[in-house]
Amino acid sequence: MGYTLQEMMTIMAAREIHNGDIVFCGTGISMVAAMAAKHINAPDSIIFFETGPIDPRLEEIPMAVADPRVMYGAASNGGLLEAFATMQNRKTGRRVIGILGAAQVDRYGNLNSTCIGEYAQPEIRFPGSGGACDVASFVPRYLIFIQHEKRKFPVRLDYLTSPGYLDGPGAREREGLLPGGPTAVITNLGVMHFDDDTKETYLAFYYPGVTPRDILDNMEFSVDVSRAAEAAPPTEVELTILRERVDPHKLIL
Amino acid sequence: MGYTLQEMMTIMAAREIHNGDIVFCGTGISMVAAMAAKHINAPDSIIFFETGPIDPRLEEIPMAVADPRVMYGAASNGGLLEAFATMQNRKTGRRVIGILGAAQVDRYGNLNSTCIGEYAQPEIRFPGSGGACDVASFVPRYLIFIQHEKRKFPVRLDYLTSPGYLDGPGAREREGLLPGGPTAVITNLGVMHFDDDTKETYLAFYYPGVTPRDILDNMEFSVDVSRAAEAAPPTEVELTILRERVDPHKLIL
Amino acid sequence: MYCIHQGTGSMNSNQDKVMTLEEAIARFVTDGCHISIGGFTVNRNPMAAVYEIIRQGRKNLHCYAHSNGTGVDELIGGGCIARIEIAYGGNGKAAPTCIRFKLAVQRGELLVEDYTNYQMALRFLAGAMGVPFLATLSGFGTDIVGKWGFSREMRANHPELPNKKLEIIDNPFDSWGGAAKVVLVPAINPDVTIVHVQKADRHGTCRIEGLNFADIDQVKAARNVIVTCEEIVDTEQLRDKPEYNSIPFIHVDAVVHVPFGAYPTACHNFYDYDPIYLRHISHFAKDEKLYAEYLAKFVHGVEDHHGLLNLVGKGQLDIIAADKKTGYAVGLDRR
Amino acid sequence: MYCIHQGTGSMNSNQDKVMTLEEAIARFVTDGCHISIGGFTVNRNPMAAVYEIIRQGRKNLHCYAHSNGTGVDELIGGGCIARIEIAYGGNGKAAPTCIRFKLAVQRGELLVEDYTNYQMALRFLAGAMGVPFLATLSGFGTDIVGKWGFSREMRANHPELPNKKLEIIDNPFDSWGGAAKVVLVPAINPDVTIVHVQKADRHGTCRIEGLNFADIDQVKAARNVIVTCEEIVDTEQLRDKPEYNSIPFIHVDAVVHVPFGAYPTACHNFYDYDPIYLRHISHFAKDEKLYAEYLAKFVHGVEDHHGLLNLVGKGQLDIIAADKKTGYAVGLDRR
Repeated sequence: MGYTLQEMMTIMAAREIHNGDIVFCGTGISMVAAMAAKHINAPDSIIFFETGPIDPRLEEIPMAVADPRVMYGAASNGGLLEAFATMQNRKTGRRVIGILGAAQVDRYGNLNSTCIGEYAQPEIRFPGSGGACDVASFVPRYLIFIQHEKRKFPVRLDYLTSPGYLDGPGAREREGLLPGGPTAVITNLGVMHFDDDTKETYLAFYYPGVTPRDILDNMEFSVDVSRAAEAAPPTEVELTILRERVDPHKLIL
Repeated sequence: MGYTLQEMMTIMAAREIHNGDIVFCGTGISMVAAMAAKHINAPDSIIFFETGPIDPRLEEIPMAVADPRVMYGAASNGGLLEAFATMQNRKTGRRVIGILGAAQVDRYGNLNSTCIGEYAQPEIRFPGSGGACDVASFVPRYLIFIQHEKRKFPVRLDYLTSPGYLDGPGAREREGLLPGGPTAVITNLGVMHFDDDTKETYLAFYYPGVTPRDILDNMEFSVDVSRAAEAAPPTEVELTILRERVDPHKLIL
Repeated sequence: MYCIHQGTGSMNSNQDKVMTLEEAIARFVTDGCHISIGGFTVNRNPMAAVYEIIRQGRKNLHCYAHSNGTGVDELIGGGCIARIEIAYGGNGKAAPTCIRFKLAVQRGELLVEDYTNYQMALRFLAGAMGVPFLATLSGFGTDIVGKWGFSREMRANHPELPNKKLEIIDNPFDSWGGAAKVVLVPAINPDVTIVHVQKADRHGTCRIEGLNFADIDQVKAARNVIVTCEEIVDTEQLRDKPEYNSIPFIHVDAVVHVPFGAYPTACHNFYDYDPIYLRHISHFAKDEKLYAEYLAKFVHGVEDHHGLLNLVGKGQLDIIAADKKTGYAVGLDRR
Repeated sequence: MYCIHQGTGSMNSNQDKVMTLEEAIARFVTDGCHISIGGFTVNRNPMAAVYEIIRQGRKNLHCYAHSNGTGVDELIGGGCIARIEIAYGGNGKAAPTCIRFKLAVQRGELLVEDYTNYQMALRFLAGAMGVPFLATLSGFGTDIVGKWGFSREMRANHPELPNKKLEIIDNPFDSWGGAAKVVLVPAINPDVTIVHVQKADRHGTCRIEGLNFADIDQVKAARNVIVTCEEIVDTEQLRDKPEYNSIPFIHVDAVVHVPFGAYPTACHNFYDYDPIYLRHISHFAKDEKLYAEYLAKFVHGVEDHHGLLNLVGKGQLDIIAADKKTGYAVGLDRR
């Protein structure tokens, strides 16, 4: 069964979600990944959005976190305050896995979704943090979704919007952040994890048909590829659920 | 038409409430006064309670601020946070008049509702602040209801639970309190106001049949009685409304 | 001492958390643990749970209360509470000052730390939000700031307590917001919070009718949560209007079905408070011997809450039944 | 510059606050004033009010936004906004970065101060509560803390702005709550907040259906409040279930009846967002000339919101009508 790199990327993220996780979702592909996990490998995971709904039914795929489709059949519909308090809260927050996108990611998993160039009058302005900085600050683990392109993996971010491991081991604690940080950078070419000691990204998986070289060629900084293995391709079951139940109208994938 | 001193006291308080005021109410006689004002002289006043309801219908007199009778027909039913934020809020709070009771009041209108004797193991323990300290801290004007007895008007409070004018002019501002303070001490014998310059109580009204001497005899500290006048007795209309519409079953009065 | 029983798998949307009250109390309320209960004076106190705690003989509890009148006073009377942080120990007409609270404090049997109602509500909110403190403008100039029930020394020896009762700081934003200073009050995260609600599903999603008091934050601030409810309803019924639900299931560890679970306090739309029974408690509470008899007969002398309701009798419960329109017992004799 | 029109007598429970949108905007939204609007990206933005503000030619507004996508981007495109404090300038599929926002920032035509969504929500909450700041644990280690859009000098010259973007302080309660430090964010008190709700009564009590986003605190923080609504309903209807009401009338100054007042964004239980019209805006927004034509025809070229709806056509409005059960247009083509 053939598949696209976007589909592969989505399935790789879904596989990182465990049963019982509370999944914080943004718009687009992260929503598809969370919904795929719930349908495939983590039926008891709970999806929630920064806009406030907890465990909505999601009979149609929402196109934004404020889509009315996130409101239907939820356990509760609050607002932003309730959503972020759920993450900052020590009981519920410790069970949350976030999925974040960004315009840039550095070797420590720090994210830029604000701007390229000078902050005051940038060359390119992006939407800004939204809830991303909050999620990255509060929850014990989060996934980063990003397309593998050189300019998206810079040596130095133009603006640090959301904290990864900052400048390395111990930095989060020093700055005052709760324990946590990114656990994987999932791209259209492979998956990077973070070294326990250095907190730097290393290549964990490359997708079938992609080489570690292809990946390094698409980054400004280089990463350790010695631990890399080829990822298992999506199974037929995974693809079928993704295509038929999660995003049947190809709204996102 | 005859009347009791409790009725007189209630009507004196009701007369202090203006149309359009938002009235913060405690239990007991303060609730009767607020309801009387709404029925008599301030039909557009809005009653609310620290438990959260705004403008409830109050078809029966509540016996506590958590009585289910405060919930019926309100504009909104929140909780404690909403109630106190309404007072601390600069738009709505500035329109609030509070009505507070206490075990002791001093010459500056400071209140004790916590204890007599040593704090750690008091001779007499009272309920404590509840929302009284919050009200006294947040709102621009409040009334104090208290029975005229010597021990209730001490030179020095055993515990300062709720701030009046503290130790005199400028003290509220120095401590960090919002502009405001008590405007009247209403007892079963008369009404005291606060001098604009000294912030000390002075006798403004004594009730028909009561002399300023009677009042001084029932206080530990003395107050200026030179400005005192006899209060107008409750009118027939006031008494009829109080007895027939506000507290027909004599639950409180 | 910390007593943490982190609810296992309380996050699963399909986990059935229904259990007996006996089991829930045995599991989540242990000697010395830090507890808070929902409700306010004569309304929606989790009384069935309170009486079960007394029956199970819990001791040395550290209690966080705003104005949870009836429930807290019975816990004190039942000998369960050693320390209390509280805003108001009064209970309406039945007890202008809660009687067992008053006696315990006057005898030096109960260590008290006083706050205001708003401060206690903010402390629960801070715990629910996961921040160490919140700010308010109340307390300035009062003995609530200056007199501490728990000394600095005691606090230093008790890591489960904040190091300070509260703190006043200068406004770091100058006079922004019209305030030169603020009072900071520390977060509360009880080991267990118990609330009584009208409706819950088997997973713990709750709908509170009428005022919520501080229940929602008390729940969200807690490490473990027991919900007692008048009705267990279908999940679908609650999810039809998610915006009317007060608590999502992710915060809840135990769901217990206890009709009249707030009795003798009120439960909006179900029943009113029982003025006769509240007076009856007050009558016994004033005297040691009488109160011991009362506990023996009405708390220890019954198997469970149903046993108490049988003693009270159906006739009295019918009298306090809530009117459909107003939510309370219209015309109830409350003298 | 402060522009305060303290609502006169907005506290009266029987005051009729219903007025036309034209009047409400003319009265409460003045050049240079500080404004916030409700809703979130493609949902419940007060679009009728936004377009009326553009039509009335308001300039130099200072805007407070979390993620109020469509409405804020149109206000920017309409030339109304000079400064913005914002968490997110994106709008779902139609505009991953809001197009007019992006262009204005890149051209240096719009002064921006960036916060997070939670920080903005907390800032409105602080304003609603009447405290100068609230605390959070997000922002540490990021440029949100270090890079300020509004300099200290500018802030010193503008008393209507806090003296600092934010402030990090050591936790005065040691490590209580598991935090060594906290980020304090200053309160917002807009001159005017505009929200669109499903139901309001003539006095301003509102019931929001579905998510409330940050609307409630945006309203309570404001000096003046305009509510636009799908339906004006009887006061009795709302007071039947006070716990389901979102905003009591005491905070509201103007009530305006505007069916489809959130169009082209969604209004839960009434209509979905219009994917075609949102794409249509995005198409025009990318080019100066096209956008000028768009404004001329679809904003300035119509008398009022009803005029816009006429241009859109009943057929399209029928397509986005909400399904009764789910609250959105089931099966709507959203590609």
